[in-house]
Amino acid sequence: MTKDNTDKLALEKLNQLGKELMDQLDRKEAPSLKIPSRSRSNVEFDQEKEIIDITGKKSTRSFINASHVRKFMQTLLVAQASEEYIKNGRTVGKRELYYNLKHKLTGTNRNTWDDDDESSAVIDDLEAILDIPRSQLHISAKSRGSIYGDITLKQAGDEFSCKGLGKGGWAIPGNVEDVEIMDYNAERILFIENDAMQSRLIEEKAYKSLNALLVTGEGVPPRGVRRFVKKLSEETKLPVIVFVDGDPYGFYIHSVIKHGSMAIAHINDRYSIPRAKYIGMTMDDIDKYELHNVTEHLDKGAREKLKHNLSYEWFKYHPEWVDQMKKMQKKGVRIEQQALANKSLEFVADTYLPEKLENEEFLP
Amino acid sequence: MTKDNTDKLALEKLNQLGKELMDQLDRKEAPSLKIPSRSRSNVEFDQEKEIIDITGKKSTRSFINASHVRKFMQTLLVAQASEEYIKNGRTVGKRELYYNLKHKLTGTNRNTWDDDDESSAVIDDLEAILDIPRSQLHISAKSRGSIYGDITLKQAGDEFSCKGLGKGGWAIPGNVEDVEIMDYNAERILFIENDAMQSRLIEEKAYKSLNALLVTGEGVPPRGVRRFVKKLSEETKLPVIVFVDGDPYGFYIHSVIKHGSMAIAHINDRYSIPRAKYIGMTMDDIDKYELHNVTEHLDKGAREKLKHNLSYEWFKYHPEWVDQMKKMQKKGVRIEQQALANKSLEFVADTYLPEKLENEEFLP
Amino acid sequence: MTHIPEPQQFKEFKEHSVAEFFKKNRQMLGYSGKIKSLTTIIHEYCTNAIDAAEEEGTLPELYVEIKEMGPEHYKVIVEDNGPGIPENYVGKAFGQMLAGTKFHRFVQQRGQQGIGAAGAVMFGQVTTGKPTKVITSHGNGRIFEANLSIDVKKNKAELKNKKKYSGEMKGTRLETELKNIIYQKGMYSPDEYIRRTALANPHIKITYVDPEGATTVIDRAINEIPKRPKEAKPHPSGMTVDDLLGYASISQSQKIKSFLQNDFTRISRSKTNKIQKKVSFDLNKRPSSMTWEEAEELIKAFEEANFMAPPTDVLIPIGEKRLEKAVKEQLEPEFHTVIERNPEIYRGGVPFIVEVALAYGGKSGSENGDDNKEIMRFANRVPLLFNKGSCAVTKGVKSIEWKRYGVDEKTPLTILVNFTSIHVPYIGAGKEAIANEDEVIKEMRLALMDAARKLGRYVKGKKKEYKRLQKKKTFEIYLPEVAKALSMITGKDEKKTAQLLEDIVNERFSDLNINGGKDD
Amino acid sequence: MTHIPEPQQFKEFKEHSVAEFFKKNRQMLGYSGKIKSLTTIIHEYCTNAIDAAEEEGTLPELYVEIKEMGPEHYKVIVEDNGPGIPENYVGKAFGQMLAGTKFHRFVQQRGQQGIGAAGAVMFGQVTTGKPTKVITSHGNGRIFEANLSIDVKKNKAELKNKKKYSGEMKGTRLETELKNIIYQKGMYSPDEYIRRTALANPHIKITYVDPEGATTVIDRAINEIPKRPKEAKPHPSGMTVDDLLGYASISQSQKIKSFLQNDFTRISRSKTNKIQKKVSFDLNKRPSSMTWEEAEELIKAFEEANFMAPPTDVLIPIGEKRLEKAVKEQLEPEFHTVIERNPEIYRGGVPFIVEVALAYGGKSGSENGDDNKEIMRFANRVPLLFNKGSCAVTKGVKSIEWKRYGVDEKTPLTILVNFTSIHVPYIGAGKEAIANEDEVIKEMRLALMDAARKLGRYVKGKKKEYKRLQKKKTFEIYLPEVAKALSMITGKDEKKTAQLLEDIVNERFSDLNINGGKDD
Repeated sequence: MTKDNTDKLALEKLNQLGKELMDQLDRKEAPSLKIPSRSRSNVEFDQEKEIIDITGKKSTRSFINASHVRKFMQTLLVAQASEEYIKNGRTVGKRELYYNLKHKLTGTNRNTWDDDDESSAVIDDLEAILDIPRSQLHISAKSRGSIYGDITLKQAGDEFSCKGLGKGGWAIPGNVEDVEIMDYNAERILFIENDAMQSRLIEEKAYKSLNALLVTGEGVPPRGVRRFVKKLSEETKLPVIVFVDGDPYGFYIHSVIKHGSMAIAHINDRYSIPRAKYIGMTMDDIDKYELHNVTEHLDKGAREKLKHNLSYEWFKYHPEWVDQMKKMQKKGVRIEQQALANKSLEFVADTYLPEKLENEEFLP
Repeated sequence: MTKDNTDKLALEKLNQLGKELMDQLDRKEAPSLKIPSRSRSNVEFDQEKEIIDITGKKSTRSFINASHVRKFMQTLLVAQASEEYIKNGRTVGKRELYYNLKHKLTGTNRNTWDDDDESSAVIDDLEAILDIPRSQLHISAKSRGSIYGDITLKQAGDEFSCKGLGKGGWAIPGNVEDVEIMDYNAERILFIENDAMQSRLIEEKAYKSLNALLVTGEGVPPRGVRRFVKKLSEETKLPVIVFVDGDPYGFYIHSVIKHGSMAIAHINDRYSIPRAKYIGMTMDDIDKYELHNVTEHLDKGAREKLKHNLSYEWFKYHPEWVDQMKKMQKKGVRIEQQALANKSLEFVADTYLPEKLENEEFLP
Repeated sequence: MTHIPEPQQFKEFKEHSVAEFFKKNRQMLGYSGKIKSLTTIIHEYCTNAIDAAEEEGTLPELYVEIKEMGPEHYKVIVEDNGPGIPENYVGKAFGQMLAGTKFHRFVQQRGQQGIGAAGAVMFGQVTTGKPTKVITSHGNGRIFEANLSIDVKKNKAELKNKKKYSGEMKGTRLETELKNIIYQKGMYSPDEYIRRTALANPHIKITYVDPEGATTVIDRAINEIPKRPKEAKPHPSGMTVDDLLGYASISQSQKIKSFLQNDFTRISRSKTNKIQKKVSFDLNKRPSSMTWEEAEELIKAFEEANFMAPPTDVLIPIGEKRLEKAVKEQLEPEFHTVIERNPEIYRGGVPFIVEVALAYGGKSGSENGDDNKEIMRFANRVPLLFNKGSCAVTKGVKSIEWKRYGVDEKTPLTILVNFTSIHVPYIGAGKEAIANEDEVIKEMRLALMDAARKLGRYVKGKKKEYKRLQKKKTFEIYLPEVAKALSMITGKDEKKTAQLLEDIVNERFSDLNINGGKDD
Repeated sequence: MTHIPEPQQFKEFKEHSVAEFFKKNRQMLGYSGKIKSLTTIIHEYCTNAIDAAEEEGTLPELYVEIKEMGPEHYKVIVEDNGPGIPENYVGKAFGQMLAGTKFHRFVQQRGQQGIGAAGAVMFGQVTTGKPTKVITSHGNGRIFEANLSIDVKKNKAELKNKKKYSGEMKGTRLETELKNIIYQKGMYSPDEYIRRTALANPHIKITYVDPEGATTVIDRAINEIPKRPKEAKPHPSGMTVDDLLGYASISQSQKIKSFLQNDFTRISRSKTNKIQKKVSFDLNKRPSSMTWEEAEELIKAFEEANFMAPPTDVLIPIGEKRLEKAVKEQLEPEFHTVIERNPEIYRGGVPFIVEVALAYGGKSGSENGDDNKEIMRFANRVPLLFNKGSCAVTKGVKSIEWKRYGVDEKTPLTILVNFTSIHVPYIGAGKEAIANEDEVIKEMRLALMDAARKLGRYVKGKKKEYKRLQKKKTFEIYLPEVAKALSMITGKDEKKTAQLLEDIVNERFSDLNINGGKDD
């Protein structure tokens, strides 16, 4: 979808929302919003779509309920502001929105909100109500992460390549809705957990040898990066290969990329990439590549995370993941991407990734 | 200095170190290293150089001291590895180095190190011993932060511009020693605390209206960004203007950019920019721009940080800083960059920064 | 018969008196620590004084004075308005341990051991060498006065300087000098003891002169004397074989049947018949002929029978109304509640009643320490100040999850517990704490929980009315913002939108009573 | 004389016996709780039995048996090898409270109150209705046997079924049946009581048969009987006026001067002369004519004089060597230390000695609870199992900063404290805990700190030797890596570099004694 189209859709949805409320008022009814419930108990794994989704259960937020009215007002404030941002062609950060809309309520010492926990929750609600990602409401995510590879993009009138940028890449901004893909020359998107591993692969010119777009989200990828890769993968149809640490966090990151997260279950379909594949690190790599000496102890926090993983439906859905978790649990160790440096610095680019890519040695 | 020159210098220093140790051995002396002490008690503010420096006191690390021998070995391991990295033209991350050099000691179950706290400390020591930044030893910092603006750089054979990149910038890599500045068209470097503020200024095309290179380190800037700006400022002689939150952390970030940090006091002269100026946010901005409604409460952590700031020599050195801290303490509030959005989204780019830049309304 | 040589050591075989025992071990009577010793003596004398007046049916009036005589040297004076003591009983009443009217009787009293007063006299004697002055009169114009000391070895009183003279007086006055003690204000002081005595005994008038010469007069809150508890008969529940045989041996009854019906409470004729069916011997035999084994059978039969709870007239608690009045006047609380439980039985067939009062706000609570809760313990209306940690009351209070009832460390709360019984199971001869009998703790818990529930309802409900008034204001605060945003999104008129919203709010609160309406 | 009407209530005036008092308040004697009551009775009988044998000068030999008779029903048998009890004293010795040889004497003994044994007999009697069987003989071939019960109201013994017969026996055997008690293993059990008795009394042989029929024989670790403590004279320090007048009233001396020199310890002629100078009256007057005020002057003079510490022969502690032997044999510790302090005085001029043993490792320590420290408390060698929290020993132990001495919660440590005195200041008649007298706690602290310092040196020094041996290995481990890296940087030969480094290490450890060299 082009920028103009997404903006149009968003404006339509906002106007529809306003109309419904006004209709209620005209009928002398207290205006109320139907909000798809984002509570954990309403999150489930949709096996058909292969994403973490909400059940569709809705709660009502009414103007005339004393415990709702403040949030009701906040929801309308954000809706109205969003309409304005779209019309003015501006994108705001969460914190910026918080300040932009913060003011005293007439005749009181109360503010529209007191901290950005309040505004953040309302932004999520609005996403769920309208069923569009916040970026389409011109509210951007944290900008973090970068891409390096043979692809030409266009944004804000600029056309630019993401290769030939030395050892750095293009810093992925918080809003990528209006990024257009002009051209690319790659066979896959490699989604890399650690920025240092991306640096290694940039240094090894792996974008060329692996024919890959090298993306990192620097840890658990923020929404901006996820939305960017989602767009890339949808528009290029390239396979997405996830390369993370062989530990409960790495698998969790993969699960977020592939199936989405519980926190944004109401809008996961705009972020998750069900066909993403897991290339490594795996527990079997430890034996295969003789990495026993550079495993790390699975500490208490990691063991807890592992247990949580195993309790999720979408983990149980993949016997291969469960198998990895169990092996990890049994061995009591984890293995980081960079542990491959123990073989040699270039090992990851020369041997590990090419072998796995060629043999399609992936986990789902 | 060009890449080849820095590499040559580093290799010379490493060889000199090896020779001294071997000479001791030949004299039947236990080999030992003289390490400039990095302990807090040996950190002071050098008013002449205007940087946080170490006193020059040295401690001895001897092979034959049971509590030194492990670190002695680790220091030599890193020195030897660094020599190899330089020769092979590769740069490693800290964690990569950790894994690259981790192995069992012959005949034991002990490793060269057990966690990267050990390797990190030794890297710092080696910097201090050789008096060159780790990046010149081909050990890179965390890559974080980006630059946007009218400047053309060259790295790893690529020449590229940092403008025309849509809403993102160039992702600054962990090692910038070999970055060359080919051309630029700007009057100043604007060092911005928050990436969301950088995004705002990119969106407002402020690089053009303010004639500035827009750099963010996303919070407390990591070494990579600091080294990059240091290089930029040295080679272009452009003024460096720091734009941070008006809170104890913002001032602290400015102090780090300007005078360096205590943690790397042994090598601050390669990172700090004593002539950097502080543009905002200030306590006086609150009154001047009527931002009372969007100040935030100074919480316990911030008050502690403020007290710490006031205790530092390099804060006391600037009456203007002390004045700001005292006002903050008295008012009990802080003011974020993004609070300017309360006026209007474009206020920061249209009014706030241009006014201050024109009137040179800076703090030191 | 051969002569058996007596081992050497038996040459020194002696008998000695209970007074001698407690003189050597006076810490067992509460005389340990300089501050505690002073409060202990005040406690012993006041207990006796109140009992005396009440037994006669007189509204008690107490005069208590502590005079400083020198460093660590005081004189304690306690005077009551009771019946006075006959000259020939003065010695036994105050100068002989384990003698008196109290120990044998199965009736609720404050004192119960027959040790306390003599212990106090002895403490004065061994620290100052001086006797205790006793002045007593039946109110008939004749006054008897004497100096009383104790022959410790014999556990006998000695009266010297006896005088008889005419004068207006009714009651008994004791004056004892003491050394090695300290007067200090605070939670263990005589002052606090007096304060608490007044609280649990609103029918008593107390005049108290402290060592600094300050006089406090605490007037009666209630002008009627509490009913006298009836002399109880033991209750069959919890009886032991030894108790049963003991009662049987002194029974006037001819048959066990009548012994059971006459000498116990709550054993009816039909219960006796049921019991007969369960035992192997004839209940028509003489009580004194009952064997241990037969008594065991009876006890077993008792355990299987369901006896009614003991009658209430043998136990006279403070009473809900009196306690309420006292709490109100002394603590001026914002809220208070009083719970009086029904009588229960603990081991040995002893009946007891637990009363609890909670006072919230006003002068309630304590500011000592982290917790603002103040626990006031009473046994038969006598305040217990010491050995808090070992006391059943403390255990009961601690077993309650106060948080559930809206009470936290900061709640200004006074918790008053009065344990009323014919025999208080003190932990030691110093009568400082009630032993942790299961049945007792259970009753305390039930009473405390009941009271706490009421308090909880108050604490929680307090803000409801206020809240509803606030609620309407809340809507009015958010209304303009909602109207503005909604009109901007829809392009409708802001004023009209606001009016529609106002109508809805007014409709919603049309029933609001400004002076506190019902809650939704 | 006018007739004074006697108030009604005095009609019921009675005197009652100390036995009656403690029957009603048996919790004060330690009879509360089913588990505790059984241990209490074992404690009372064993205490008496050991005292009896030791006073005669016999190496004590004890037989203790607990037989299960039914649910909550046991028989306790304790037999000693003492001198036996003359027939005419049997009743008083076991069936009358506050009668006996112990209370009056100023001499160190295990028992001291004259209540314990009679209390045990009474507990048996009131729970089972059965008398206690006493069998005793002086070892002259004649045995006396009788069933003993107590007339509680009179506090007098009754002997029935008296028998005399011939036989081989020396000593006394008591057999008492008890109900409402439970035998349970653990830290409050008779088993633990016996174990600790043996530990503090290595000269005693004990045969113990538990209710499950298991027989434990603990043989003597030491074959000599401890010296008998001499009958003490009171020490002037800490004396009170009342004590002084009491001694004066029974003194044989003609003059106060000689009274002071003869009836007290550590008052010499020259001290007497100094005292004369400080008092206003003539010390040549008769002791019995001394007034309270004069006695006060004397006490004041005492306080200013510096008397020598009390003589050691009146207190017989376990003794360093004996205690050491017992600790070694019973706990098999890796390290132990024993501290015996010099005699000190607490209030009333009573001398006492504190002994402490610490045992580390082996069978030391306890695995109950979070802390592996085991505290064993003794008073005159008698184990104290109950009321730990109130005891001066516990307070002493807790006042030590154990961490400073390398002791943490995991250290397997047994702390044994024996308090030896002529009069143990028990907190209650149940003799469960030592009162928190300042002087006592101070001595305990000093002894414990001294012992802890020694333990600390051991715990810390233990690893030093081992460490030095490890150190050389450490260098050898890192050497190859250093050699390799250095040779690579410098381009020198790796083997040669390694050899140079080895030379340096060998030089450094040339003095190392492989079996544990000195530390650097």
